[in-house]
Amino acid sequence: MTLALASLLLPLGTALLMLLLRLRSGIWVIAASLGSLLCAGLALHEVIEQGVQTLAIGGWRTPLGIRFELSSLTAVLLVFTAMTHLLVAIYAQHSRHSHARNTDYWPLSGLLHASLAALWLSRDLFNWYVTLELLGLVAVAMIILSGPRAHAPALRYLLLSLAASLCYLLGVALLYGRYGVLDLDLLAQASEADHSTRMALLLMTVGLMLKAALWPLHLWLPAAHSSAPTAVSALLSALVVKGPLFILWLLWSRVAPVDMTESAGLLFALAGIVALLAGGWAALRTPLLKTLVAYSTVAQLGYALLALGLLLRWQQSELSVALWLFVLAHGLAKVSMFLAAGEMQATLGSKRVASLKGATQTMPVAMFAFAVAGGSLIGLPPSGGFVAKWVLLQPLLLEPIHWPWALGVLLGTLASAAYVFRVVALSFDRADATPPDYDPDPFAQWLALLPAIAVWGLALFSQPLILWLSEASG
Amino acid sequence: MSGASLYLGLGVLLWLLGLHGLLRLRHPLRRIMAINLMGSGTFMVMVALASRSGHNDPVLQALVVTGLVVAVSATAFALRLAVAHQAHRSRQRPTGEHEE
Amino acid sequence: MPATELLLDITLGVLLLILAGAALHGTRLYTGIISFIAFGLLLALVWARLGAPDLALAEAAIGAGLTGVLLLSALGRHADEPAQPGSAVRTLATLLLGVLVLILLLRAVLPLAQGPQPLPALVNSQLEASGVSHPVTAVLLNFRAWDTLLELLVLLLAVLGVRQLQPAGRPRPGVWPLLQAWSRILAPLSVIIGGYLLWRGSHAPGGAFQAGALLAAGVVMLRLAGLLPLLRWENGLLRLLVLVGVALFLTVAAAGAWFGAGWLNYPAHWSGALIVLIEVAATLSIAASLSLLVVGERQELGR
Amino acid sequence: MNATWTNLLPLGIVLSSLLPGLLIFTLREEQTRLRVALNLTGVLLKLGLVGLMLWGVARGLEFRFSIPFLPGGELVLQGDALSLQFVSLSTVLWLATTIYAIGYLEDAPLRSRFFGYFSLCVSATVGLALAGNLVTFLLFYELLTLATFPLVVHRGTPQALQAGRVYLTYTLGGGALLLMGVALLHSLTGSPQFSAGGYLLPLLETRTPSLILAFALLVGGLGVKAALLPLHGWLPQAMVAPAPVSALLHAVAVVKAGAFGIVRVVYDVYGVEPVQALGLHLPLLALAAATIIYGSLKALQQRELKKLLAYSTVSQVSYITLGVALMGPIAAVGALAHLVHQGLMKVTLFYCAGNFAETLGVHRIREMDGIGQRMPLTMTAFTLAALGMIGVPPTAGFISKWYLGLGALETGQSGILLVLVLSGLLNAAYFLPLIYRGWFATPKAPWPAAATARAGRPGWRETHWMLLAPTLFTAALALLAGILAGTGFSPLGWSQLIINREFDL
Repeated sequence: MTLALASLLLPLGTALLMLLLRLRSGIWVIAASLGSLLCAGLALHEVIEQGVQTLAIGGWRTPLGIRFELSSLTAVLLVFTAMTHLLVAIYAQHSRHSHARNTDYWPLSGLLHASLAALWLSRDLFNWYVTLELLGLVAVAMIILSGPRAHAPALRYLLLSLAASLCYLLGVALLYGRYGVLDLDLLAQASEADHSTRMALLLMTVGLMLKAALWPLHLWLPAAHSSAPTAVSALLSALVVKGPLFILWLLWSRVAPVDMTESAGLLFALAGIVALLAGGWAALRTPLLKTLVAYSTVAQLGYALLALGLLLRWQQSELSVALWLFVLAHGLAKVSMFLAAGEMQATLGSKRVASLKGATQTMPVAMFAFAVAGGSLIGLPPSGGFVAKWVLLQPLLLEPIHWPWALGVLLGTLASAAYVFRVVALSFDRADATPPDYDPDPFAQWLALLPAIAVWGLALFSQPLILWLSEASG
Repeated sequence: MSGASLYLGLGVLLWLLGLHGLLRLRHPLRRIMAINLMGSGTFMVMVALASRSGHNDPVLQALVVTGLVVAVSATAFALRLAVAHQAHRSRQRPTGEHEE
Repeated sequence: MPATELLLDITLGVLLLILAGAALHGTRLYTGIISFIAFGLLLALVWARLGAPDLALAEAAIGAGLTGVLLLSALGRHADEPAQPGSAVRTLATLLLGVLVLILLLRAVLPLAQGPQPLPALVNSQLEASGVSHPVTAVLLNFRAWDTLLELLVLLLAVLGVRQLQPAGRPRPGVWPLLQAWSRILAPLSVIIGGYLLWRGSHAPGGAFQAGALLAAGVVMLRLAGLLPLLRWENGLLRLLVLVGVALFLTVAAAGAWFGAGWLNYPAHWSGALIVLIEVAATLSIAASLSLLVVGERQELGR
Repeated sequence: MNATWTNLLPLGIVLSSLLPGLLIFTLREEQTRLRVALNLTGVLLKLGLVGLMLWGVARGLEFRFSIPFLPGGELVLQGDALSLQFVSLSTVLWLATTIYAIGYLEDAPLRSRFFGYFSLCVSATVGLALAGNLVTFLLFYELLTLATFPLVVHRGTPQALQAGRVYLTYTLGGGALLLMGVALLHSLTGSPQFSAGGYLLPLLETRTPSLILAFALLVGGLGVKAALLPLHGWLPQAMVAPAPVSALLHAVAVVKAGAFGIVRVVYDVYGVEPVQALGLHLPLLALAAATIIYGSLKALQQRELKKLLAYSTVSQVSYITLGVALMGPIAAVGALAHLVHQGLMKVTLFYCAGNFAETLGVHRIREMDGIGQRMPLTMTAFTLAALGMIGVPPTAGFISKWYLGLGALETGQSGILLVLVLSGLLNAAYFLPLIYRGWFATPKAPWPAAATARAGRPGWRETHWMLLAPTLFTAALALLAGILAGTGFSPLGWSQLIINREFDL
C-alpha cells in the first residue's frame, strides 16, 4: 500500500514543487511519472503476491474514516495511468506543438495524475465526489491551455461536469440518508431494493455517465477533446473519462441490488450498441481530424458500456475483464492516435481530414502510428483491442440466444474499421499530397508510435493481465 | 410534517429548479446560477438529513462544508471562464473574424 | 413542533423559491443576480435554522459576498441576453416532466426523514482521540482529513485554471470614496473575525474555511477600494500563500506514513497542535486562493 | 517449452522474411544494394529453412513453436505436411517474384516501402500456412490483409485508392466474419491444435446450430479472400497494383490463403464426417461450381489482359474449394495439387502480362497481335501456362483436373464432371484466342524500338533479364510439375502424402 501511495504522491508533490519554485522543465514530471510507474509496478507485484490490501486513512476504520483499497485492478490502473502520463510527458517535453512551454501544463498534468490515482484507490462515495471534481477542473484547465478558441467548449464541459457532480452528490446524499454510511463495502452489505436506493443509483448513474461521456450523454466530448492541445486530448481520452466509468462499474457491480441490475444492464448494453454505431457514424462523417478521433472515443466507450451492461444482466463477473481490457487498450491506442493526429495536424497546417492526403509519404511514422492504433480500435489481432473483444465475445457466442449482441459487436467493428480506414486510405493519395508547413519531426512521430506498439504488445501479455483483472472482479 | 421533511422537499425542489434552468437557459451567467441552485438544493437535502431526529450529524455537515468549498471554487472558475470567453468573442466580433 | 416555527420554515421556503425563480427567470440579468445574492443570504439563515452554524457562516461569506462580487463583475462583461421565445407547449411539457421527476424524487427523499444514523454516535465516541472538541472540525481535519486535503487541491486547481485564462485587465472604475472609507474599517474587522473563527473552530462552530472565506472577503473589499497593492505571481510569497495549506497537510501526512503511524495518522499527543497548525495554513491558502479567484488580475495570475 | 531446433524452426521461417522486411522499412530510398542484399538474404535463408523442414517432415519429425496468447488459445506455429505444401509454394514464388520485382521497380519511387510491405506479406502468408490453430490462423489472416493494402494502393493514384477502398471493404468485412466464426468455435471448445479429422465431432449432437453458423461465418470470411462467388468483387479491381503484386499476392498468396483456410477448416477443424453429417459440403460445392463457371464467363468478356487473368483466377481458385467440398480422398489430392499447380501457372501468366506491359506497353488483348515474334520467350512461357490452365496433357493443370474428375466420380457427384468439362471449354475459349493472336496474328503497327530503358530487343534479350528469368523459371516448374507428377516429390506426390494422413489411408 505504501508503494501505491507513493505512486500517488510523487506526481502530486512534483506538481506542488514546480508551482512553488516555478520550475518550467518537463524533466521533473517525466521523472515523477517514471518513479510513479515504478512504484505502481511494485505495488502490482505486491498485490499479486499478497492479495488485496486496504488502508484506513488516518487510522480511522470505516464507517468513520475513508478507506483505500489496492486490488490488482487498481494496481493495473495505477500502472496504466503512470505509463500513459510518462509517454505523454515525453511527447509534450519534446514536441513543438504541445503548449507545454510557458503554461502550467506540467503541474496540471501532475495534478491530473494524482487525482486519478486518488480515484482508483478510494472506496468512499463522498471522496469520489471530490476526486471527480478534481478531475473535471483539471481537465477544463488543461483544455483552455490551447487558447481562447477552446473557451466555449471548455465552459460547456465545465458546466455539464458541475451539474453531473451535483447529480452524483444528491445520489450520495440519498444513500447516506438511507444507510448512514459512505463506504462502498458497507453499502454493498446493507443495500436493499427500495425506492430511495433506486433513485440514488439513478442519479449517480446519470452524473457518472455524463462525466464519462457515455452515450447518450456524450455530446460535450467531441468539441472539448478536440479543441484541447494535443497532449491534453490524449490524456483526456485515455484517462479522464475512465475515472467515472470505474465508479459506475463498482457501484453497479457491488452496491446495486440484483433485481435492479438486470433491467439496468439491458439498458446499458443497448446504449453501448447505439454508442458504437452512432459514434462510428459521426466519426465517419466529420470533416475534422481530431473530432474524428474524439468521436471514436464515444464509440469505443460503447464497448465498455456493452460489457458493463451484459455483466450486470447475466451476473457474469468475467465480463469485467473485457470491460477493463477495453479501457486499457482504448487508452493506449487513443494516446497514440491523438498524438499522431495532433502532430500531423500541426505539421500539415490544417485541421481537416482531407489534409492528410499523401501523409504516408510526408509523415510516414505518424501515419503508421495512427493506422496501428486504429487497428487496435478495430480489434485486429494481435492487439489489445482484439483481446478485449475476444473476451467479450466468448460468453456472447456460447449460447445462440445471445447472438444478437454479437451482431452488435460485429457492426461496431465494421463501423470502426470504416472510420479508421477512411483516414488511412486517404493518406496513400500520392497524386495530390499536402505539403507540410514545417519539417516533420521524426522523434515526435516515433513517440506517437510508442503507445501503439504498446497496445499491440498488450496482446502478448494478455494471459497474466486477464488473470489479474479477473481476480479483481471476482 | 416536520421541519426536516419540509427542507428535504425544498432541497429537491431547488435542485430540480436548477437543473431545469441549466437545460433551458442559454446565458452563461444564468446557467452558472442555475448550477449553484442545484448545489444549494443538494446541500439543503444533506443538512436536512443531518438535522433529522434532533441531534446534528457532524459528518454530513462536514461534507457540506467540503462541498461548499468545491462548489465555490468551481463557480468562480466557471465565472472567470465565462468572462474570458465573452471578452474573446467581443474582441473578435468587431473585426469580422469568424469562429469555426 | 410549534406552529410558529413551521410557519417560519414555510415562509423561508417560499421566499427561497421565489428568489431562486427570480434569479433564473428575472427579466433583467441584473435583477437575477441581485435575487441570487439575496437567495444566498436567506440560505445562510436556513442553515442556522437547521442547526448548522458552520455552514451559515460559510454561506454568508461566500454566497452573499464572494459569489456576488464575481457575478456582478461578470455582468459588466456580458450583454444582457436576448429574450428567449418560449412556446407554451414546450413550457407545459417541461412542467409535466418536472412534476413527474419531482414526485419520483420526493418519494425517494421523504422516507429518509427517519433513517439509521450510526455515525454521529461514533464521532462523539472518538472525539476524545481526535484532538479537537468540535465534532465538525474533527470530521473535517481528522476523520475525513483526506477529503479536506483534496478539497484544498480543488481550490488550487481553480486558481490554476483561472491562471490559464490570462484574465484581461479589468477597466478599473473610479473608486467610490464611501467604500474606501468603509473598507478601512471593515477589512481589519474581517481579519479579526476571521482569526477568531479560526481559533474557535477547534471547539465550537467555525474553522479554517469560514475564516478563510471571511479573510478573502476582506481582501476583496480592500482591493475594490483600491487600497491593496497587487501581489505578483512571480512573487514567491504569493505562491507560498496559495500552496502552504496543501503542502503542509501533505507533509504531515507523508511524515506520518514515514515515521510509522500511518498515512494521515497524527501522533496521539500532537494531534490537537497539528490540526491547529494545518488549519492556520489552510486558512491562509483559502483566503489567498479565494481572493485571487475573485479579483485576481493578469499581473497576479499571469506568467 | 524447450528451445530445440525443431521448436524454433517454424518461427525462424516466419522471421526470415519479417526481419528483413522491417529492416528494409528503415532504409533510405537510394540504398539499393543493401535493400537487394537484405531481400535476397531473406529469400535464400527462408528457402534453406523450408528445405530443412521438408526433409524433417518427410522423415516424420514434428515442428512446433508456441507461446501463450489467449485463454485456451496459444499462438502455435507448426510444420505439418499440409502447411509445407503452401509454405514451399510461397517461398519458391517469393524468390522468383523478388527478382522480378527488383527488375520491375528499378528506379521507381518508394521502393523501401514496397519491399518492406512485400516481405511482410510473405511473412504473413507463411505464418498463416504454419498456423497451428484457428486463433493463430486468424491473426496471420488479418495481418495479411493489412500488409497487402499498401501494396494495392502503392501507385497512389485515385484509381488505385478506389481499388484499395474496395479491397479493404471486402477483406476487413471478411476478416470480421472470420473473427466471429473463430470466436464462436473458441467459445465452445477453445482453440486446440489442427488435427487430422478435426476436433468438433464430440459437439456434433449438442451444438448443431452453433456449428452450422460457425461454418457459415468461417467460409464467408475465407470466401472473401478465396474470391468465392458473391465475394469476389475486390480481385479484378485490385489489378491496378504493380505486376509483381498481382502476380504473387493476387494469384498466389491472398487468394490461396482463403482456399487454404477452407482446406484447414474442412479437414482439420470440422473433419470430414461432421461436415457431411451437417450437410455443409453441398452448399460449398454449389458455390464453388458456380464460381468456376461464372469466373470463366466473365473472363471471356474482358478486354484487358490483367482483368482477364483476374477472372480466370476467380474461376481457377475455386477448383480447390470444389475438390475439398467433394469430400473424397482423390478429389482432395486434386485440390491440394491444384493449390500448387494453379499458383505456378498463374504467376507465370502474370509475369508475362507484366513483361508485355513493361516492355511494349501492351495492356489490352487487342494489342497482343503478333507479340510472339517480338518476345518469343515470354510468349512461350505464356503459352505453356495457358495450356496448363486449360488442362491440356501433360501439363500440371491436366493432372489436377484429372484427379478432381476422378474424385467426383468416386463420390458420385457426376454433375461436377459436367462443370469441369464446361469450364475446360470456357478456359480454352478465352485462352486459345490469346495464343493465336500472339503467335499468328500480324501486328497492327511496328513495335516501338525501345519504349523504356529496360526494353530489350527481339531474341534472347527481349526484355530485362530480371523480368525474363523468373518467368521462364516458373513456366518450367509448372511444366515439370506435370511431367514428373508420378514422382514422390512432385506437388501431386506430396498431396498424396497429406491426404493419406488426413483420411488415414
